[in-house]
Amino acid sequence: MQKSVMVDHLCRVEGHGGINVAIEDGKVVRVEMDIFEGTRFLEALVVGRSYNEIPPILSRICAICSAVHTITSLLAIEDAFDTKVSSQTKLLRDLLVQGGNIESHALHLFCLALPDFLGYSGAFTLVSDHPQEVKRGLGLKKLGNTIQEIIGGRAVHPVNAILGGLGKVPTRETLLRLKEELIKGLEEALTAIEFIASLEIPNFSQSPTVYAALGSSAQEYSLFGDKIIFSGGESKEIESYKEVCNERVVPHSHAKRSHFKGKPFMVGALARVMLNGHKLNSAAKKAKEKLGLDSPTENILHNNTAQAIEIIYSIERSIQIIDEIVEKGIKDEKPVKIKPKAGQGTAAAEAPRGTLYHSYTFDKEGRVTKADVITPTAQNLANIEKDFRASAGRLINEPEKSLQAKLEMVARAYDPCISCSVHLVRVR
Amino acid sequence: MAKPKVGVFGMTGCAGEQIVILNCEDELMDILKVLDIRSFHTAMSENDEQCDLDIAFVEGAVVQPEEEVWLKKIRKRSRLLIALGTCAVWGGVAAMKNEVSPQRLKDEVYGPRGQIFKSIPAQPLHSFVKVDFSVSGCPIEKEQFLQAIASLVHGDIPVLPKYAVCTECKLNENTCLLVEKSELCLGPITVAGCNARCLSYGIPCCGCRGPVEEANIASEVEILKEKGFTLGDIRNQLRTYAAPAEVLQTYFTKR
Amino acid sequence: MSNHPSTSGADNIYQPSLARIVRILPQIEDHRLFQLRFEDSGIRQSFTYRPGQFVELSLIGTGEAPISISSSPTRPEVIELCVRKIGRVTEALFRLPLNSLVGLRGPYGNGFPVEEMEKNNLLIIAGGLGMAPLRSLLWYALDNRSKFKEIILMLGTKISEEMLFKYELLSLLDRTDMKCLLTVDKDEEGIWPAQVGVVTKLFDAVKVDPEITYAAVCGPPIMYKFVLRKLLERNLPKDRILMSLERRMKCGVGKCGHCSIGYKYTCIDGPIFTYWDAINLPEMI
Amino acid sequence: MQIVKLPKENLDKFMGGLSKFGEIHAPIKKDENTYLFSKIEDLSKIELNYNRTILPPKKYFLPPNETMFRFSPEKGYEPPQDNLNKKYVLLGVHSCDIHGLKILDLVFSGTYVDNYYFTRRKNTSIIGVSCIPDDMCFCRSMETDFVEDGFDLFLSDIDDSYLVRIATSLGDDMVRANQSLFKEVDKEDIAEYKRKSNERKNYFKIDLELYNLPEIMDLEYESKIWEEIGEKCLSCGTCSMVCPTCYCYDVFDQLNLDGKTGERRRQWDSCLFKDYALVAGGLNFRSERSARVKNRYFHKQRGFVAQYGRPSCVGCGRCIQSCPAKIDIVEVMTKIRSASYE
Ligand SMILES: Cc1cc2nc3c(=O)[nH]c(=O)nc-3n(C[C@H](O)[C@H](O)[C@H](O)COP(=O)(O)OP(=O)(O)OC[C@H]3O[C@@H](n4cnc5c(N)ncnc54)[C@H](O)[C@@H]3O)c2cc1C
Ligand code: SF4
Ligand code: SF4
Ligand code: SF4
Repeated sequence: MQKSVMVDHLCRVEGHGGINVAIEDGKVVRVEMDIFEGTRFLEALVVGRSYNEIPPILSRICAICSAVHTITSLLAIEDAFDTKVSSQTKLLRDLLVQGGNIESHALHLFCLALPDFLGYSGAFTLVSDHPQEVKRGLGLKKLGNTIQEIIGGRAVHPVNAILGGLGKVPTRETLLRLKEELIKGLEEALTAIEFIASLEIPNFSQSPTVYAALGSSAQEYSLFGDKIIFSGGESKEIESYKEVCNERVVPHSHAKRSHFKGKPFMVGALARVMLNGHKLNSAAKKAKEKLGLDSPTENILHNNTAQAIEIIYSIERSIQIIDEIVEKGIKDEKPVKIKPKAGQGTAAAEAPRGTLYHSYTFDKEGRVTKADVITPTAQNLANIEKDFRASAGRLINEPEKSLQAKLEMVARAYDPCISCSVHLVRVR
Repeated sequence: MAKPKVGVFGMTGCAGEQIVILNCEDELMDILKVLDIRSFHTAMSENDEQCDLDIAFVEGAVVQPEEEVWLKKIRKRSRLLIALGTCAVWGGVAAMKNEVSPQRLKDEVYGPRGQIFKSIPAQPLHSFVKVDFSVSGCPIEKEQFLQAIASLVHGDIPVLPKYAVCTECKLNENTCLLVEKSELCLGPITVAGCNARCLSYGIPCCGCRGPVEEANIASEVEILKEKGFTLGDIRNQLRTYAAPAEVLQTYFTKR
Repeated sequence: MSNHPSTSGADNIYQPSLARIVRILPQIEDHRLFQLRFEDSGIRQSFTYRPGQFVELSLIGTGEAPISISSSPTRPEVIELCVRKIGRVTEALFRLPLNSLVGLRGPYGNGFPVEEMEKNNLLIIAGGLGMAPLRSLLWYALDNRSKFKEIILMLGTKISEEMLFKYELLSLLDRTDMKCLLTVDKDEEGIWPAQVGVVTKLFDAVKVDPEITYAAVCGPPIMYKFVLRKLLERNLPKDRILMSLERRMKCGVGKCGHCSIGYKYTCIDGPIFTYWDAINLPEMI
Repeated sequence: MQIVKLPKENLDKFMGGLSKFGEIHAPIKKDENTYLFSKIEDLSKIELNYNRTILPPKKYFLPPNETMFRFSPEKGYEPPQDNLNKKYVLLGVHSCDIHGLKILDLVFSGTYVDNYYFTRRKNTSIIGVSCIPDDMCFCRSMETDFVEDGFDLFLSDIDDSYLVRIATSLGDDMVRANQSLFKEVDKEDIAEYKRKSNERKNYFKIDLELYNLPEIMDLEYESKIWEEIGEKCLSCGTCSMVCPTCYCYDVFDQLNLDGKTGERRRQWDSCLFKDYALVAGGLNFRSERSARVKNRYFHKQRGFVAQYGRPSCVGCGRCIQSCPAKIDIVEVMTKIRSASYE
């Protein structure tokens, strides 16, 4: 008997993707996560462009992670030109990235994934029965956007984060007002956690998983780091990210697949909590305990839970950043001058969906000769297929409709951002 | 009056417009009160792919032959088709690729062994179907989108400003970056609606909303050249968001 | 600060008053005659105007548009507007059901100098929607018949189906106290009871005494060209030729600037201009 | 007119005392070469030595955009009940800008009085300040370099003091409320004032010859010069926004999401915009950019003279400073004039 499950158009993820699982004689024979988003060749297109044109263009890889794309792009350029930005700039950039993290996680958790757990077709239908939860989710999402608007100047594709610093530094009053909203938001997030904790998380997708995230020797949980760490204990320099993400082009999709030491791996909130979770403290730490992510898990559906924990972390971190800036006295500084030179620069940051790499090579006028961006979803695709295989194997006797829904749930748990993954990397 | 039946569709792009719609956190409930959303893949699973629609909002540029087919299908079932975002209105960043040979792009990206995917020059929606109304912006401005919805619900075609960003820049009393600081600002030829967002942060307008109806490209280029920018720089900046816009095409093919 | 005009108690010049659509009379395609009645009885009784004046019509949520008053002040209580569906406001008006409320303010503009025109012959020449303001003048003159000498109406359309106020005007054919000349370019079925042929021909049937005649002309731009020539050939002084002009308007009261032509505002100095004014204004026609 | 003297060391105290006459707004520095009128919380931010603000004081009387009415299908149009009646003190207004307001007064009065404008006008007191022209000022040509009325107080710099002219009883109240800060004017002060005024004449770098200009505008209506400028002009609208005497506005209904209620708003408009003279059906009386540029100048230097007896330009130099295409009204008028003498 042959059975094949197709989800033509994966909904409630950003972009266009599909799932294709073929089952023959009770065995899963083929698993494909298909991406049919059109290709835009953005990395090839920035070749020849001047360095300052790069961040806004590459921000357009993805709307939902545009803040972290922009920041990573800035960091890579500043790395190439040895630009040192002020500690205030670093903090404000961190704050912006936290805003993106809150927004993206809240959107995914409350509007895209929650309906799955509760059996709804989406937030629009969920809202009539669970208005409170959806409203709370939207409130948190808005909080993330407020940060992005204040620091980035726009919720999507930030304009204010530029090379060397910020176009306009927010005033002390603005930051303090933001802090008040964050404090309120934290309350809301903690209430939301109660609800998330009450959800039952199935474990049909459980399978051995390698996690990867940025790590550092710092004491605190962070969305930045100075090396790539793995659940097996290995670590790598950020500059050698290519060895980790040795991408392959596969015939069925516009996007490529990443492997580390021959194995697929997972990046994202769950990987971060698994690898760096011990560094969480205060409310985020408590949330981690409450949500049962204290002990290792290999169930991808826990990525949703990890996102909930990170929402709390990001709010707390944002408050901390504001306190630190305000305490030091906010300076209305102008961006540091950039002196372009020939060379290469690489940077990584933790996007909501996992580690993001930008790497550029410049000529001496500061024009790009080579650009490489590796997005988290691209890294996750191979792992998604692995989880499909495991899930389909367990669920082989389920009726097709339910199998289809559950596979979709797996794909969605990764919070895949398909416009992200359809990017272009040079293959040697 | 029955709620208008609405679909939100995305061609190729960064999904910015759909995210902006979802960013209407405070208004989402009210939007649902006035619109009957039948299709919105990014937000819901049960999508009606067949029904007639009063309004189709379409974001993104057309870059694959399949998208052309899909777009035409959407057009057929919709009374009004509204282009959302610079990609849909002008081609957007995706259309930069039209300037580079497709073979080179594929070689550079997927390597010689990589699968060659079908790809056509990125084009705005109006290259393929009739567009009843356009809301540009990269991404669109939430306020403009909400304004457009309100007008549509009222039964009118929305009106959005047609003048240039400079006007909004002045209404906000910003220091002119072009005149006072000699920066490469595209405000004079870029259509307003963002309330001079970048300028209010002291950052020059990069033209993300696409050109005004009667953009005087020649004069803008002259002004910028006088300030010391090369034609190459100016051209790059102009074509980043709106490469296929007729005014730009005409200007640059003349050179 | 001293010296400023008083604002206390003064009316808000931009404030529309609510009026109800009490009747909708379809005319030709895309043209309808709307009868409106002010909700407020005080306004209803005090509202008066001159032929040739216009109102600003507000559709709540869509906007405002200037529309000539088609009815005559001699017939108070109800105001008639003949509107062509052509843009946002006018389309929205056509969507409104009977008894809907709209906003009105006015009357604005100079209107026809009717006192001056009294004791004279009146030559009313209309084309298309140009009949809208002229209908007001026509009925004003007919209702004050004794004040005017000869009254002649000339109206031409391509086919009879395109004639605004057709039945009303046809009923004037029988009147002996005026000359009603209605022509259609073509009458294939041969049932048109009045003239057939282009409007030029109508001039053959009238005698213009330049000393005691006022001509009021309103119609599409091409019509002006030809009609003016005819009138000048008959030595009608340029300041006895009156025409109603159209410009984009936002306020109707000489503030918003849109309708300015050279050094006049169409809304307060017009919309009725003499031909002499017109040739002295740049971009006039 | 009553004249007193305010020693400069008393200026801060005087300004501080003004807040009981209304919320103080005065010029502050925005950037190296730009200033704006802004609400003053910290008196030390006030810049009385400024060349020109980006937007003229018209923004206080005809705001860049404002709500004229709120509407709903049931109640129709209701004017907003908000802060039209708030009191302001506008401090540090130049003579040309006071003339600018006097020109706007002409437009917004007449048979139809614009209440929005004049209510604000009444509630705002104006304290003028003398200035030194820069190389874009030509107020002298436009006869607006001095002003006799249209203010409550006018401060003229005479080195260590300001000579203060009191034009209204409100102005007098302001002085009385701080009587101790003021001194009598003596002969030397007057002499110094006259010397300064005379000296100021010499600072002007540009001149717009007004002599028979309206006539020349008529004669040069078909001049090629308009096309040349039309090619340069970007229709960006900047010149109209920054001009103290440009008053055109657009009106539109802005709906709320319910598609029923909302606001009628007005916003500054510009005759340089393509759809400014466009009417339904597609006829555009000024579709060419050159026709629009010409219209702006024609209206200022010819039309307004016919309507109100003076040009509607006060020589403030704002449009010269801010036009990205470097279109310069004085240059254009000079060209037009020389063309007519060729
Ligand atoms: C003095 C005067 C009398 C008029 N009398 C009549 C009449 O009796 N019947 C009739 O059908 N039409 C008349 N018009 C024309 C009528 O004003 C326009 O057709 C109408 O404004 C179109 O509005 P809209 O919103 O439907 O069109 P849109 O094209 O959507 O126009 C938007 C806005 O622009 C302005 N506008 C556009 N066209 C004109 C125009 N021609 N004149 C003035 N403002 C314009 C209005 O404010 C209008 O609301 C008259 C115009 C004037 C100036
Ligand atoms: S900064 Fe740019 S947008 Fe603003 S006025 Fe100057 S040119 Fe126009
Ligand atoms: S500021 Fe200059 S370029 Fe802009 S509209 Fe005015 S004249 Fe034209
Ligand atoms: S036209 Fe120019 S110089 Fe004259 S008042 Fe206006 S902005 Fe000032």
